[in-house]
Amino acid sequence: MTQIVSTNEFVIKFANVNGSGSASANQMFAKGIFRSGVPVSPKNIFPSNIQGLPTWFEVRISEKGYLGRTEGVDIAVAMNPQSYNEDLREINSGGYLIYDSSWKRDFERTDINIIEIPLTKLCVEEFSNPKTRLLFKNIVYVGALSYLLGMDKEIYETLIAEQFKGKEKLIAPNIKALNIGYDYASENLKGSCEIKVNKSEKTKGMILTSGNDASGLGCVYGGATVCAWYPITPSTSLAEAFTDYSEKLRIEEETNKNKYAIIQAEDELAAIGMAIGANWNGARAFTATSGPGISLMSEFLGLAYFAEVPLVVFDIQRGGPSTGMPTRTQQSDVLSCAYASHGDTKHVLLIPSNPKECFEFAAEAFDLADRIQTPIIILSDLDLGMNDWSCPEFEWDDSKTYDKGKVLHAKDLEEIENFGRYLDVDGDGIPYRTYPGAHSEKGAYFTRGTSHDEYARYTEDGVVNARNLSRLLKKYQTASDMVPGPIFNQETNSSPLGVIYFGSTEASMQEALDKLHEEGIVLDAMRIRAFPFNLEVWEFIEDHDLLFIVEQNRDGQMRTLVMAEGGIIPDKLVSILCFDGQPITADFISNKMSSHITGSPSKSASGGK
Amino acid sequence: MTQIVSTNEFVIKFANVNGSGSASANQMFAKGIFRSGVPVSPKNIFPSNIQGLPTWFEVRISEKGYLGRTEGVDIAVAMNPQSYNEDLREINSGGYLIYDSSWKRDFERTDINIIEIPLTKLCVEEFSNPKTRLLFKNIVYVGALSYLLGMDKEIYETLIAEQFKGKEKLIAPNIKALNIGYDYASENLKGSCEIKVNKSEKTKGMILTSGNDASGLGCVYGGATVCAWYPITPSTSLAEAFTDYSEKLRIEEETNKNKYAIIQAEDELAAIGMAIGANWNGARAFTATSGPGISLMSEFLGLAYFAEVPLVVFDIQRGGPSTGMPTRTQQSDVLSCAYASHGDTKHVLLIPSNPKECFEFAAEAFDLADRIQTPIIILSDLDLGMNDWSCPEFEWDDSKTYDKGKVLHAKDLEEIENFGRYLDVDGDGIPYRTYPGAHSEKGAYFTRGTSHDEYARYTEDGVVNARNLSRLLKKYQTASDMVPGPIFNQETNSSPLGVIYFGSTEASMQEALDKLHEEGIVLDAMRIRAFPFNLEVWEFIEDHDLLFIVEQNRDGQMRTLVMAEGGIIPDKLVSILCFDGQPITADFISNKMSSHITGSPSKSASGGK
Amino acid sequence: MTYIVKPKNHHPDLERNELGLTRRDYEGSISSLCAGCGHDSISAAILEACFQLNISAHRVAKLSGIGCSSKAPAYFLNQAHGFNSVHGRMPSIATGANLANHELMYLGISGDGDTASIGIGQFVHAARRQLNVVYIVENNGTYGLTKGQFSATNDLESKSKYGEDNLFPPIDLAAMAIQLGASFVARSFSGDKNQLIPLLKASMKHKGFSFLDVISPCVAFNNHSTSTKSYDYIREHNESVSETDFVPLGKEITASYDEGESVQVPLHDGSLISLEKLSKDFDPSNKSSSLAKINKAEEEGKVLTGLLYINTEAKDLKEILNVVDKPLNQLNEKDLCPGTKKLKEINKDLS
Amino acid sequence: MTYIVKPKNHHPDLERNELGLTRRDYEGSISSLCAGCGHDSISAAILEACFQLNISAHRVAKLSGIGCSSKAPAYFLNQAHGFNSVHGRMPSIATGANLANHELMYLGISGDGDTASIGIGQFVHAARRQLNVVYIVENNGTYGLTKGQFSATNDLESKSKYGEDNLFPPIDLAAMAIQLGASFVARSFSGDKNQLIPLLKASMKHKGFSFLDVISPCVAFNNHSTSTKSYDYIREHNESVSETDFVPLGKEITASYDEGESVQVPLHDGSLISLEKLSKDFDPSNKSSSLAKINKAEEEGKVLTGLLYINTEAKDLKEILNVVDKPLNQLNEKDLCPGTKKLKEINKDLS
Ligand SMILES: Cc1ncc(C[n+]2csc(CCOP(=O)(O)OP(=O)(O)O)c2C)c(N)n1
Ligand SMILES: Cc1ncc(C[n+]2csc(CCOP(=O)(O)OP(=O)(O)O)c2C)c(N)n1
Ligand code: SF4
Ligand code: SF4
Ligand SMILES: [Mg+2]
Ligand SMILES: [Mg+2]
Repeated sequence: MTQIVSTNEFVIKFANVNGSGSASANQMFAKGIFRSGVPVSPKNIFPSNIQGLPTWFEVRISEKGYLGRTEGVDIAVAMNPQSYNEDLREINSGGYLIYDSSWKRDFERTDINIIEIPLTKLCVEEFSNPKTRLLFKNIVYVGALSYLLGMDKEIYETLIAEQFKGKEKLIAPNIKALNIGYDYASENLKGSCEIKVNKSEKTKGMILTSGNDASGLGCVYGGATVCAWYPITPSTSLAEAFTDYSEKLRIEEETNKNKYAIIQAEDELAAIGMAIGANWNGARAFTATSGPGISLMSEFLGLAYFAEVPLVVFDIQRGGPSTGMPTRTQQSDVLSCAYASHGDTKHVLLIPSNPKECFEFAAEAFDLADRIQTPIIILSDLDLGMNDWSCPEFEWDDSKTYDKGKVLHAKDLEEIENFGRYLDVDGDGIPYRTYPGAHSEKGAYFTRGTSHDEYARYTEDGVVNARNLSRLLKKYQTASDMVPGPIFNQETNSSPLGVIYFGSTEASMQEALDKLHEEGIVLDAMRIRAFPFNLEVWEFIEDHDLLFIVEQNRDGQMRTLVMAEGGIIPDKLVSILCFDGQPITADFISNKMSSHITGSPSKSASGGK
Repeated sequence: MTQIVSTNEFVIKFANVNGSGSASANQMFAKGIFRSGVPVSPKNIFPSNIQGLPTWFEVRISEKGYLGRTEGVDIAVAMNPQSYNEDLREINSGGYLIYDSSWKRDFERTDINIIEIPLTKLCVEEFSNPKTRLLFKNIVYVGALSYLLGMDKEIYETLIAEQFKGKEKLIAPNIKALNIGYDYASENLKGSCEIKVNKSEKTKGMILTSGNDASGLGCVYGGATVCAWYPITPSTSLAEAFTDYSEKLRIEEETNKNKYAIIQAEDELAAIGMAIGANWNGARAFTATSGPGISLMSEFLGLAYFAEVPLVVFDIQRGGPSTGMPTRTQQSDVLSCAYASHGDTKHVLLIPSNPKECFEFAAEAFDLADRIQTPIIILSDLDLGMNDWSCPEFEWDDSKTYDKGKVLHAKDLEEIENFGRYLDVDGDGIPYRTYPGAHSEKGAYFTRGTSHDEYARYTEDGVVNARNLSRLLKKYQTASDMVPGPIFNQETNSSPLGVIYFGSTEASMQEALDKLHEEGIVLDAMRIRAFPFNLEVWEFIEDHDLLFIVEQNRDGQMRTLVMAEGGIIPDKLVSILCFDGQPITADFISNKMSSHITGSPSKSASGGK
Repeated sequence: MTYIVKPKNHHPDLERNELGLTRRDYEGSISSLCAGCGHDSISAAILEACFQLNISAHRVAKLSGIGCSSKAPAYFLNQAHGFNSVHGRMPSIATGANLANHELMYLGISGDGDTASIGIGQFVHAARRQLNVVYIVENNGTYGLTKGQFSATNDLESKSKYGEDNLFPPIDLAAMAIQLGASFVARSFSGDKNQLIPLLKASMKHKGFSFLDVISPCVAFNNHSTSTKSYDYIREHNESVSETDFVPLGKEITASYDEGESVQVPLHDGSLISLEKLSKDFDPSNKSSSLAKINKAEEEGKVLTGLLYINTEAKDLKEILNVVDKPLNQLNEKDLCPGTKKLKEINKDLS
Repeated sequence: MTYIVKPKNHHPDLERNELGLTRRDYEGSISSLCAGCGHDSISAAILEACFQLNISAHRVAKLSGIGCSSKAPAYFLNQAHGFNSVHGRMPSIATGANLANHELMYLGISGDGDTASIGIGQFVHAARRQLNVVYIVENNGTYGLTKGQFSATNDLESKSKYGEDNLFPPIDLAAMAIQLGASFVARSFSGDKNQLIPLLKASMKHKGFSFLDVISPCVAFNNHSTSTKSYDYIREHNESVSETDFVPLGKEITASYDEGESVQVPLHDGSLISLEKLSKDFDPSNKSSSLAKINKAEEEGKVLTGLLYINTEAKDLKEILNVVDKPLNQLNEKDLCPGTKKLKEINKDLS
């Protein structure tokens, strides 16, 4: 029997039953690898269900830093008889299957290595309470894995101690469970696994966290004080992270009161309305949602655009359309966010690619919203938002002050003859605003979604309104200089071919480029980080003869944006589209590009695999 | 003093106070011209207010059939001192100003002819009730005009008799008012107006009606039985027309019961939900709304798209974004309708250009919705929807039967082994459906917005879902062959230059083309009537070197659609954009095109005038 | 619309309140509502209440949805910021605004269409959350701005201007507010300044969700079948032309009657509305008895007015959420940003 | 989830009703809800009621929004069409469906999140319009499917699985429905089949808006602070790991008690809920007294169950709208299209 032999480069996939407490254990497993110094990317593939359906947890371990999803599994920890067949199929030849051999069984494949651990039996012997037993089974296999992979068991003991800090009586039984697994493996499974984790230094300066946690923290750092939200997967954990971090970091010491207000609204329409009301009143406020929420929020997005109220909205994209695949990932709200709402509207999008950027863009978004006086939509997705990513540590500059944009306070108003809320005083399309209550005689105005003149007065004069609409376009132009520019994978361009990508696709892109490089294909790559596109984006496109646009949606939505906004020749832009709800893989990208370049006639390499 | 001399070609504009009953009188005036055999296009320019604000009623009279709006007024009937200055400015040199000289005043312009009629005084003398007096003042000036324009007064007497049929006691005082005006003018104003209406035959075979009335009637003919709506200008009158026509045409004789159900819903979300529920259950149902409603309906539009429920939605566009200019016209919901809802969605749009098409497309939409099993959005606008247009008579073929699409009834089900709601049996992407209650053992399925397989079963298998999404694209492709094709202004193309237009812009297009022709510029013109675009559209674009796209919005939304869907080289497509809320004029179009062709460097001739 | 001449509220212009301000200082832009619209009377009453309470106009925020009623905030307190938002969503705007700065007074103005139909969800939840707002529904039983469709508060038996029957029973917003736990619930009539102004003042002083259902006749579209002769002609005239675009100039309808009394007030079209004022000895602190009284009056075809329910103990939203006293919109990076040191700790926790 | 083995409802499989059908013929797909979820008990009760009433499953349409509760319709009556629509919007789907074909029976299944928050507006208006639907809220006080946030029906003092306090008072949907004029309003408990099945049968027979508020414990997230020891360990364990992803396997909670009686039912986590069944002599035809009784029980911390209100006289929506008796979806061009002749007349009118 061949055995896959590998150190610090492999994929392990846990197959569990939803609601059995496995995600925590699996996450701890991944964290242990990270603590060993090896970058990991754990991905929780869960059903839209609470208990009983199959759920998977896929962990890619890569010292090289290739952290995108990849097809094929090296080690399968198959804890769910429901999905045995499926799980078995995915294992690479020479790979390993670990299962609960309390109930022994035969597996059809002969090209893989079966590792048997009688998990239930081990637990029955050691834990009397049948309810807790289920929970510990998960820790037992973590213990066994730590032996099989040649890891330092202490790392997990430390992790358990950290996790149950404050609830110390839970530590001992968990460590016991860990040891049961470890000991069983060391006694029975010596030499049965040739995949190893060796200590490394690659995670130095790195953290393991999710995009949503990072965004929630970014909102705290960015000075958000009001969060109004409505639960929806996969955005819920963002509001929860903001709540948790606020509870830790934002309590007024003297009074024990909150320097923030969080409301679980009655729906998405109310959530965004609250965020708009608060921003209008000078606080920094946001909401977080996913696709269905964006649809419901579109009327209010148009109001905020037209009345020029700052606003931050997180759209953690999931599989659409409609309720779609609520627990799967996609990048399919690009168009509906960019042009949200009826009438001529354009919104500012920020598109982070990793938790560090989630943190930074979240904080930055509030400055941008205040400066541009418009909604800023942060487009993340389920993969980035809910999964833990290995990424560089968060950074902050303590000298940074919040830029609240063009706000006139009482003093400023004293000096102004003629305040006009929508006057383009500076020629950049961005007017000045005042907060309610600022001054007893000056600066009050009427905010409205109806057509208005420079002084915020209602008008039905179409020419005046058209002037205002044109100023909004100018403002949008100004915005393109303020938003984060693109990131290039190369220092200087060296190919007539380019590839454009964005968001969570980053995880697979470098690997794809390297693969192509091995085939002798060199491409320049640009990661778009914001809409409206700035000059660098257009220059990159200008500089290349043919560009791929890699997107995790069906309709090539970013390509549409690029074409529509830039007047780009469509033939120049070739779509690479993945929309099966799984994070896109390097193989998928490189195969599609390579076959296009080396002669496939299809212009659009779409498909859900 | 020069006097404009013209017969059957002029513009008359009434300036009134809102809520004074003038619109009815002005409409009657226009109808009188129509009855004289001369095509008219009356446009009601009303404020978003019920009483007291200025309101205008502009009537273009054109035997040539140029019925688009045009700048400049030949006769101003200035009944509102609030707007005297504005009204005065617009009069063409040599034109006429008619005003209520009960209160005499001087007007600054010396190049126009002032016609004085002491309307209030005349009314005070004849009508004792001060409340009704206000109403009759309007009829009095209609009477005076009929003399001044040399019209047959009897036409108006007939119109009054028709209008007050069933309320005969109202006829006499109205006719009295008419005569007061007529007689005063004949006695005092002989020869003071050189603009005349001569009887003609040009309105033979024509009707004078609004797009919304026609659409409402189209829904009756198309077999709609359920209408759920929420009031919003300018769509309200569509639901009202459906109500009125249904009350007249759809009562079951024996029982006096309604063969229809109309619900004023609590909001737009409920309205579209009801329409979806009814269509799902096999009735033909629709809703009518405007921009803000479309925004609110986007979540449900995505559901109907993805669950493949037939649905007809009218979007009578008004000035956006947000609440915008609720009583002004625009074509600015093109993108938000075409791509409504999060995720990858594409909707079918029908775009009528005149009331006859409104009637036909409304009826046709229900067949299309049932055949394609998807939402059909009919994009009209305020100008087309609420104003009366001179257009060809409605036609209907009594042999026409409703095409309910691929529906399996009890009998069909008996013969089917394996019903799969989303199976692509015919290879056109369109599956078969069943109505609830059809069969006791077969055909039941679960409709849902979550990902599903061919048998409507919930699935979280991304590949299965991607297959379904791809089938939806195929279905969309099929749809492009079913929707109405474009209309060409020429029999064969004869120019390298083309112009693309749609919707209510038709009214001004032929006039613009003729003007350009006079300048020696020949263009081929194509009117788009539906999205997805069919082959003829692409061929026309292919066949021309440069194409203008004329749109009544700021962002060139149709141009974006054409580019995104067809891969058209952007440089080929030049936007002509009018977004000041007034219907686009022939002058605007021809000037922009001509200056682009003869050398202006600007690629996009945008502007709100 | 009261064009050019703004009706003076029959008070000597020069009287000054404790802030040294005259009533003029509380005025807004010229109203564009129909002459005689009840909404204008309510605006006048709000102006008067603010004047009497010595409120600084700029410390008020006026919030509304869409409708004739929702335009009204433009016609009083020019020195106050206003936000005419989208249809039915004023409560959420008010919630966010209040959380950002609880020190202003929030006046939410809505219509019966705006609140009872499209906005009923936000109304329910703002009441439940005890949002500190004075929430006024200018209730005319119709959709004024969109020309006279029935609203969900319209009486079952009434007819529209177009002669159609209203088929559905009215929603009693006051009863709903009480059932939902709003801590101040009152009903009044736009033309009864003697009752309305004191109720407005009380609501402005009350902390928590203060709801006022103010019956406010619509000149243009509230046209019951029982109309008196005088209007018949115009109505008939209007019904038989294609555009029902005539709005007779109306006068403000007033009513003045004592506590415990009933009165029948003729509306613009001559129809009657029966108002019954709660008697002095009514105890408005018991939910069930308030509800019973409201429902009983309704069964009798009467509209009960007065302070229907009050609970002075309730915490408001800001207190419930335990928010700091300094308005959130005044906190800066020093107050809010945890800084590098904390971030390093967080990095450590995550590694 | 009850994987593989579907619990048999403790009845002999072979009993047949008047249609000759067994209970099996009324089953649905295998439930994917948590083992012991109250919603599954309600599904079983619905199945039983349909069986007993000899209802043809295919003449039922099952409509729902989004949530665990809204998934439930997939787990009974496989022969009935179902429509799992979008969150909070089932009532509008039901309205349209009903208008298209009033001959089917409409079962609307919703959750407390689905109805009391995002869907409250549609609930209010469906009730007001007397839509002929059996509207069941499977009320667990939480957002099950999104993992345990509070719903608007949750008790004021309760805590979430994550230890947070619920800060806002509950909305009593039954009281609201009564106030809004719903013609059948009842409350029950998922585990009390003796009460629930008869109430379901009555509601299915009732014409008009029939509302059932069914308390339905959530195994996974309904975790009160008063929990008994036995669950402590798991809860603590769960709270201290990053993913609260453990759901203990629960058993169906049942309760059986007589009319006029009170009973305390322990929930999955050991906390108690106090149910009080209306006595036999309660007269459910008076709105005010029903409301008073509900509110009084609530003040006492009790949940009143039984038939709370009924009005057998009310017309339903189809009758109110005077719609023909033949279902609209069965009318064809002959019934509906006025034809060329009429069109010519119309053309004449317009020229
Ligand atoms: C989303 C949306 N739907 C519909 C409308 C159209 N609309 C404007 S005002 C109004 C009704 C207003 O009624 P009400 O709140 O009672 O105010 P009133 O005019 O009677 O004072 C409607 C439906 C809108 N502006 N926005
Ligand atoms: C528009 C929209 N917002 C949010 C969600 C996410 N969501 C799914 S179920 C649910 C709550 C369900 O709660 P409830 O109705 O009480 O059902 P339960 O699961 O408790 O039975 C939410 C918020 C969604 N699907 N759609
Ligand atoms: S239409 Fe009615 S509500 Fe609107 S301003 Fe006129 S009277 Fe007032
Ligand atoms: S989470 Fe709660 S409501 Fe959902 S299935 Fe589990 S027990 Fe039932
Ligand atoms: Mg109203
Ligand atoms: Mg629930």
